[in-house]
Amino acid sequence: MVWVYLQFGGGLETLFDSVKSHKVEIPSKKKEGLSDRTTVKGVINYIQKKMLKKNPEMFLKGKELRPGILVLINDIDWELGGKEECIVENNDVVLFLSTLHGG
Amino acid sequence: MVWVYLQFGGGLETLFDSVKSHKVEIPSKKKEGLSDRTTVKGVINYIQKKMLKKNPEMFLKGKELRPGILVLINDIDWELGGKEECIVENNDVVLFLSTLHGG
Amino acid sequence: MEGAWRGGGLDKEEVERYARQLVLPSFGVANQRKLKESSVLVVGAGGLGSPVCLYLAAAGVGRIGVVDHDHVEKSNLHRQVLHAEDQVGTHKAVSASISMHRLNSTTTVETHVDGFRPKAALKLVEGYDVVVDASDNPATRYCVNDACVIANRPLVSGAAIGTDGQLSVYNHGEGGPCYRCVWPDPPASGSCQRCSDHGVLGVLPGIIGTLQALETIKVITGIGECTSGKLLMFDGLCTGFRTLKLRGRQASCAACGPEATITRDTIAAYDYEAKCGGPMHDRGEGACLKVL
Amino acid sequence: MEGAWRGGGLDKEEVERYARQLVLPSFGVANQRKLKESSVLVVGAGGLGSPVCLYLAAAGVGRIGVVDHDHVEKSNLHRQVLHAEDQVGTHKAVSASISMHRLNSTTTVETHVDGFRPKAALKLVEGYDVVVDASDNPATRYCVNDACVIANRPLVSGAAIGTDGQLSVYNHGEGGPCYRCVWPDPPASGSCQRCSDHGVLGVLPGIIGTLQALETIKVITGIGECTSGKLLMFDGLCTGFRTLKLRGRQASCAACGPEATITRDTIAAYDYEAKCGGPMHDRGEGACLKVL
Ligand SMILES: [Zn+2]
Ligand SMILES: [Zn+2]
Repeated sequence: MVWVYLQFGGGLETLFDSVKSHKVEIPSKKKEGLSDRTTVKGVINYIQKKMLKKNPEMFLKGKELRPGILVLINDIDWELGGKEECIVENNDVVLFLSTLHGG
Repeated sequence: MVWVYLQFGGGLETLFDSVKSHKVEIPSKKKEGLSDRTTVKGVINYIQKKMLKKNPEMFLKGKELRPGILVLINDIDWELGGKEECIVENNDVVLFLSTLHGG
Repeated sequence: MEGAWRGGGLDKEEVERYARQLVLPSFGVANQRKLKESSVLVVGAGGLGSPVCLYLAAAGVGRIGVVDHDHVEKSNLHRQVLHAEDQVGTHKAVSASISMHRLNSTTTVETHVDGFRPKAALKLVEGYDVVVDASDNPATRYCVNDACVIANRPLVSGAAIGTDGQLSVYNHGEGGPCYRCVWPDPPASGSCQRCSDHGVLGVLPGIIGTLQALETIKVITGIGECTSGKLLMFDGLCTGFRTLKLRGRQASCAACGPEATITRDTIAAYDYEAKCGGPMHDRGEGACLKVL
Repeated sequence: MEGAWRGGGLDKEEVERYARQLVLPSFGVANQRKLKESSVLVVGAGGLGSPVCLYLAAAGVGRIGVVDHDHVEKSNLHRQVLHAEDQVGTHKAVSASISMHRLNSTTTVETHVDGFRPKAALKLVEGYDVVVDASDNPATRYCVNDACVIANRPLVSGAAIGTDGQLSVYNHGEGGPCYRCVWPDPPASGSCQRCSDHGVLGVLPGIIGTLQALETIKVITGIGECTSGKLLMFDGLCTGFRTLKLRGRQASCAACGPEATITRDTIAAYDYEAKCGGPMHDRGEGACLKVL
């Protein structure tokens, strides 16, 4: 199991009872000699199955993350670390962010 | 030896060539079973001996820190952790801060 | 019942003016009404006071008091956007009142033109619910703090100089420290008063002042979590903010401790200028000109 | 030599007005002069545009262009402190120009009253050194970005809604991404346009707008390090700022990539409203009123 902080911003929090930060335990497969870990793909899968109650089309496109949502692992853009395959370990912070446009 | 980040703010940086953050190596005594460490007292002593070139009276009163300067270890007020006796370990951030009054 | 209109204590014009705040789930009618029924004292109508006055009047605070003792100078205008060229020479509190009235005529503005002085401090502070320290010198900062502690008023404090800023809410909430708890000792007189230290990038007090307005709104309404027991530090050169965790209320504090020496009886005669780092006004701007 | 006065290219009146910035070691005469010789286009004279216009004019930017298409409404005044009650009904760009002129008559203000449209976008942007996105809808944000990329202008982008804010400098510096690199896909049309999402605490755009003014000054002068390749995220409820590290310029980007489809030739005809999340104006305020 991996304990991670899931955070939602830029309006996405409205899909999760307007709570911006969630501490959750995500199942993972233990591998010999490695600490418990999952990937962003695993995180998205977990959100789909356990957390997303209404308007899933605002977060997902099929089984994938809806285009236009930025993902940051420990405040770093997932593009810099392998996108869906980014490793997520205990205490990591995964932030899903939408762009704001109000002014 | 302990590697720490020494930071100065609120105008105190002017005493250190206007550089706000310094990474320095401070001598420490190795104790059995404990990681390398020093105290804020040791840090102030190091600053006095190695870094403070001019206007020491703006930073020190005798051998002690001048009253009115706030010390934060990893962004937490030293009053919450034992003042001069606060433990400082590798990679800790020690911030010396003066109050600003401009408006 | 009169007033039982669906505007919830707001009249039709107020509903129109504040519509965008009323539709905000985390704000709404109840909080708008709290703003309307509240009063704020802003100490200093300068760089910090400018955005504080503008945004609090705009937001719908019912009554705003402005304290200053100075007149608008041209050298103020690079950062004191509350004033304007045609207000140069006008008393700053009066100028502030004119500008706030143009923006929101439903806010009552009271001007206090003699500056913030120990003799009148307590009475002034007791006339308002929340106090904003937008002053520019340590002596005033200590005096404002002590009056707030004695009168039991929350103090929204901001400061900006050069490209740096600081923000904190003092004397507020369960065990929150006062300014003197955190800074018991004033800066050495004269040590920080050099002219070169007095420069300020004009937009810096704008950033800190808007944050002070936000904290004031949060203190009044109770929404969110305000910066009490914490200090927000801003480095404008890298646009970096950092939140520091401060000590709680100190038993040894001369203002808020059990054996406080600065009290309702002693504050009027307390010599802030001698004990808290210099004069209660910042005449730096004229001096700076001479150096150039 | 003419102009070899000790003011370093500034006249006596400018030295007086900007004294506090001139004495600042990290700023000084050379940077004040850069501001004077620079020009900035502000897209939107609303909640974000208000502090941007005020602080850039105050700071001494030589020429400021303001784009808007709307008139001042009373429901704007809770956050758009650039305007005033007696300016309700006036075109926003004109109102902005009046207010900036009152604050600093030495700044040249140019008004663009037809809003930001794809047809005129490129020419508009090419007339200025730096562009500030202070608009209120995704279609305009993409159009402003694309024009900045084509014209090679840095873009200081801010946004605020509810109690949240975002800030970044796009299309600037070595490998810094453009808006489209980071947000290649516009929000699903209609999905974020609900009225309840459109509320905003008035001071929020004040905070983000003052930060945009700071970033603009840093882009113009080169002092410090601006928020390029990074996104500053603000949560007003806890007064918390967080700096996120963004990707660099993307080869796949439709605006700045080697195979860009949005170019000097295609931008005028690009259908931003259809492809980038709805109309190029935010008529939410009227709609909000109806919901109450
Ligand atoms: Zn105290
Ligand atoms: Zn791009």
